[in-house]
Amino acid sequence: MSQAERSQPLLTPEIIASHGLSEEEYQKIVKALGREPNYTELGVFSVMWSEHCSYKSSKRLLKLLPTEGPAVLQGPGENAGIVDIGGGLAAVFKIESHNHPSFIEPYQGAATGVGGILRDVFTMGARPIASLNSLRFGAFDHPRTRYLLCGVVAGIGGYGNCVGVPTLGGELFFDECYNSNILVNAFTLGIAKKKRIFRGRAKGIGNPLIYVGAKTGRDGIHGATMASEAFSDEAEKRRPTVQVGDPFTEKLLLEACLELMDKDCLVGIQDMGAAGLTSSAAEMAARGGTGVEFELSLVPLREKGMTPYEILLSESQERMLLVAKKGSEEEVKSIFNRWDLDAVVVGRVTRGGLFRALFHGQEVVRIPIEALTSAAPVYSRPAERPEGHDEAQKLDLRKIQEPDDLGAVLKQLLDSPNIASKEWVYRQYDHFVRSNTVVAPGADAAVIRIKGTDKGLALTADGNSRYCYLDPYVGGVLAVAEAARNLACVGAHPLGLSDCLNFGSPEKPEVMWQFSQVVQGMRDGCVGLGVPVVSGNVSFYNETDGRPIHPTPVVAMVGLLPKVARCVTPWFKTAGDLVVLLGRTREELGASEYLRVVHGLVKGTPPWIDLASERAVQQCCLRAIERGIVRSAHDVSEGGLAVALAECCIGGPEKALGARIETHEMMRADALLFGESQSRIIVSIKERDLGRLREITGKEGAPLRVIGVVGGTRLIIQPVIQAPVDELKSIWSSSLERRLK
Amino acid sequence: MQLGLGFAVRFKIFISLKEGVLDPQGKAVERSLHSLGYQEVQGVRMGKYIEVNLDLASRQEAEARIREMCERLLANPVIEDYRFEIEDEKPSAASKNRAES
Amino acid sequence: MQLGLGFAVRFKIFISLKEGVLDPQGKAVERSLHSLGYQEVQGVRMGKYIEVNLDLASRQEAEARIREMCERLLANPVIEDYRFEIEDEKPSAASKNRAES
Amino acid sequence: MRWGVIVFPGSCDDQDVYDCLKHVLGQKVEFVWHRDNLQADFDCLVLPGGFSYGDYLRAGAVARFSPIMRGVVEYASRGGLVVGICNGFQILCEAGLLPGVLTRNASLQFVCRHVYLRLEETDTPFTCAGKKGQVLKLPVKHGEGCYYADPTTLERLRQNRQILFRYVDAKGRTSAAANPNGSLDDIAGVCNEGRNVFGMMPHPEDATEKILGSDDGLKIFSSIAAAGKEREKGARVG
Ligand SMILES: Nc1ncnc2c1ncn2[C@@H]1O[C@H](COP(=O)(O)OP(=O)(O)O)[C@@H](O)[C@H]1O
Ligand SMILES: [Mg+2]
Repeated sequence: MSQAERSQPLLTPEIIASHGLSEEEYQKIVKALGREPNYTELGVFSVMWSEHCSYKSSKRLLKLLPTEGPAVLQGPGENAGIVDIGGGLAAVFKIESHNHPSFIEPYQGAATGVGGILRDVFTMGARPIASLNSLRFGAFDHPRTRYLLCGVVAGIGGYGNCVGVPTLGGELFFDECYNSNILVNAFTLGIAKKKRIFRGRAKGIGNPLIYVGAKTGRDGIHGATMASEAFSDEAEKRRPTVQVGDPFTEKLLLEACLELMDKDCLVGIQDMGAAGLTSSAAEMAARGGTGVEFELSLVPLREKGMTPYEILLSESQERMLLVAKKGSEEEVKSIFNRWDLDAVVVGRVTRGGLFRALFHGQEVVRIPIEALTSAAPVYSRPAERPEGHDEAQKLDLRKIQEPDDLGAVLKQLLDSPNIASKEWVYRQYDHFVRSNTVVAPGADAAVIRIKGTDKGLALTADGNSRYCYLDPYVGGVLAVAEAARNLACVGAHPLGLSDCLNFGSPEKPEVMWQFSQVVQGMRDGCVGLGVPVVSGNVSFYNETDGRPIHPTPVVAMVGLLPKVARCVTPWFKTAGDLVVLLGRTREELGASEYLRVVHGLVKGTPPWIDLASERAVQQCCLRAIERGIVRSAHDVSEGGLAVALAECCIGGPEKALGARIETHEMMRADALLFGESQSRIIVSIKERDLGRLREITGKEGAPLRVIGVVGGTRLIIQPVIQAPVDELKSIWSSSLERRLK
Repeated sequence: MQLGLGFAVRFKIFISLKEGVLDPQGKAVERSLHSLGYQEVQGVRMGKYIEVNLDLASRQEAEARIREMCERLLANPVIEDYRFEIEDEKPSAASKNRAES
Repeated sequence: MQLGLGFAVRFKIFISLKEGVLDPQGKAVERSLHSLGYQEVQGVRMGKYIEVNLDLASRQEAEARIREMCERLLANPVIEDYRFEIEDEKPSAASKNRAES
Repeated sequence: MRWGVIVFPGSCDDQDVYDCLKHVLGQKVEFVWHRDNLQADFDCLVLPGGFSYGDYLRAGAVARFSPIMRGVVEYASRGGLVVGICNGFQILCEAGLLPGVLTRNASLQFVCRHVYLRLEETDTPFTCAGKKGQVLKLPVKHGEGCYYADPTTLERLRQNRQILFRYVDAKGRTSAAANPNGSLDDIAGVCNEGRNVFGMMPHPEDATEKILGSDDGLKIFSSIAAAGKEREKGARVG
């Protein structure tokens, strides 16, 4: 028996099931091949047809999202999306989840998540210049939360800092629905020359396939969970389920790839992410309309005795697959060797659309590319509104007693980890490297300049899963609206977004219902605000103790500032400035942080939104910033008006500034202060600019109300709150650290 | 410092990465040793070395406690193995001298 | 893997902070151990543990080389001490099995 | 004046230094590859921040053996100006060109934030354009920036006035809160006895334009440029 045959055990129903394939799917494979697959082929199908690679449960619904717009150069379907930012430059970006690995080993899981998204971006010819991270953890007092939080944050910093890409913002939210299933979504943006964009395409029959980067080990092979007879216990033990990140190698890979991209030898390139060599080769061949052929014994290995199955399915990090022009092999190698990296020809592009892998000359895999990609199963899974939903949405405000001391409530909210300053997190991330950072983390959106131009880019990540749980459609709309609003607050016009959709099991009808509602909401939000989706990622099977997490779409949006020097930050600047509220406050308390923190309730419906009003408010803010009359701008989000005002006073890097506010809305004081009505922005302006601001709001049709004046050492909201800003600041800024001591 | 209960020793604990787990640190050190001319070096693996003083009633108890500490805190069972040794066995006083606080 | 020259062994190297040099990591670990209920632990010091395979003509030569590596690269003499041990002494073949590449 | 910015594998702030020298200060600047030999005619060499060789063993420990470092040592011994920023500082200490060592931050966490520095000495090429006691605002971003030297060395540093920067608050006073990493004696930057080699943990190159939140970093680069000019003049005369 040859070495290749020895590693091909016979398939049993158990082996098939343990590969996550249904009987029906297996029959489909047999049909596509015209024969039974061998063990290695089964492995290849199982990863390519997995939810993660094939999007089989989400594909149909994702088609609803608008993906076109004037700035879009590349929509979904490539390694990352691309938008035009003018001047011959393009912004390349994507968000991706790394939830399960981060739960198993928080540091390495989060670190390798960052590594993966960086590769998705530089594989397209872009130099990464900014990252974001969106994090969800269980209840703060859950025994594992602290360990997971510390590990994840250290891992994100450990990787991103070492590669030299600044991490400029993100989200951090705690809710018990994430107790055993945290979410770690990582986003990266890079800048490329429009003319030098690379895609994952295997073209040119006979062109070499070149493997570059780290050696292949047994990391992350799906089979780790599999109780197959194929491997002795010993072999199983040698397969770690956790991948360890090597940011130094990533940095070398990044520099070497960018150097290579400046030359004229590259045809296509793709990182080896999930499903490793298999999916990168198959996807490149599918896009190129070609086939691929490998000699697996040429793949650089870290460990002895690896089987073809393991080599094809390994998810070792920091590796890329290139298609180079025939004859340029030596040039490619010399560039990679200069950076101390392996570059090995492991195969070539072929005619005929076959995925062929040889091992020491013997064929071990022979599958039509089509069968792996376009012919992968697609499902319309049943969707059903969950039974208890009406009950959850019911909220009788009359039964909720208004607290006596609203000042104490404000302090309680500022102390809530969901609202408190996230400085403990972003202090661990390098946010200066590359010397572009104009607005560092802590504002509504981060702003970087584009060197060599007057322009800037703004970045934000948003998504409130409590809203989505209580009304997934509205939650989807609000995620898009809030992201766009955060961009408006710094003065940026949205160009496009990347979304990460984190949900429970798609095999549960109520999860599919949530998913379809969220996607429809996001679609309407995107259409209403004119923002296309250019890339994204779906993560299903996020369940905690058998119960799905709250539906959690994360929207990472990128905007352009024509003049970066005009950008605005959220905090008050000078005593005497007027405080103005754009937008309207309604008596809405459903789904609010206030209800949860003060009354222990997750109930009601999320705040109402009307996209025309939302758009009007955002336009006003943008216009006013363009005219240079806005001294500060901050949107009202979790915690409502009172929290937003407090953040304007205390959120800045300099000394806190007070304000004196008077509002005369006819409604419950708690709703007025802590309700989360949407489409509201607090701006501060010089008194003499009020007329000009009114002109703008009048034209755009947005409500404007002067609510107070900046100054003093206290935040006074007449007649119910009077608090020294220093005290508010100390509560808000020390909350996380105090809890983590 | 606690009162001596009889069995006071210094433990040495070694934490190393499980076989098969990528060890970027070890790899980097190995490469650097090679470039410094130590070609004869192979298979470099980096780990942690922890010394602790323990003061308990018996050796069995001390070992059991150390094992527990390793599993709960000192080693990350997902990617690391641990091992420990007793430095020496002297009466409490000796160990007290070596302790820091 | 290099050709065996006769004396092939695995060395274990321990790098620890010099006495008197602050060890915030050791302190932090000690604090966590205390808060987990291991009050009996004192004087925690954190160091590095490095394993390497060496293949040289003699034990003396191997030791001399290891000492050099420690002094030149592996330890920083301003703050660190080092120590090493031979894991076991077997013919080259044994050590080859253990090597990774 | 001709500047060289050394690129080690894993350098991250090399481009930042290059950009500010070239575009903000209009200097002549080139990258120098770690594996190359050093050409003699640079007026100042910068070892930038980053994670050379991943900093996997100790920060700077591996980079100091890069081929270029032989040239750097020799260049420094001839009186050439050498600046190490962050990782560059760590490398210079490991290489023995500067006294002491940079260890893990007392917080055990990476720290990224703006800090204030007090300029302690002005009779060096790196600080000559500043005023004694002047406070600069610069970012730090490092995990191993806690400066340590044994008591004798520390005493010598003080006596020779080799401590060029200390961490302070906005008003120029030292305090535990103002020290981001637990450095001994609040040390943020030191020079050698010959006053031609200098290392600091904060990043002047990321604070060279108002739009980045501070342009105080220019003080250091323009000091060096001024000193370089003086030297050129001196060389011409002498
Ligand atoms: N995980 C994180 N990483 C980096 N920055 C974060 C993270 N979480 C929150 N931040 C930053 O903290 C600030 C406040 O976050 P958030 O309350 O979510 O803002 P908003 O409500 O405006 O979206 C933002 O600047 C954000 O980028
Ligand atoms: Mg906001």
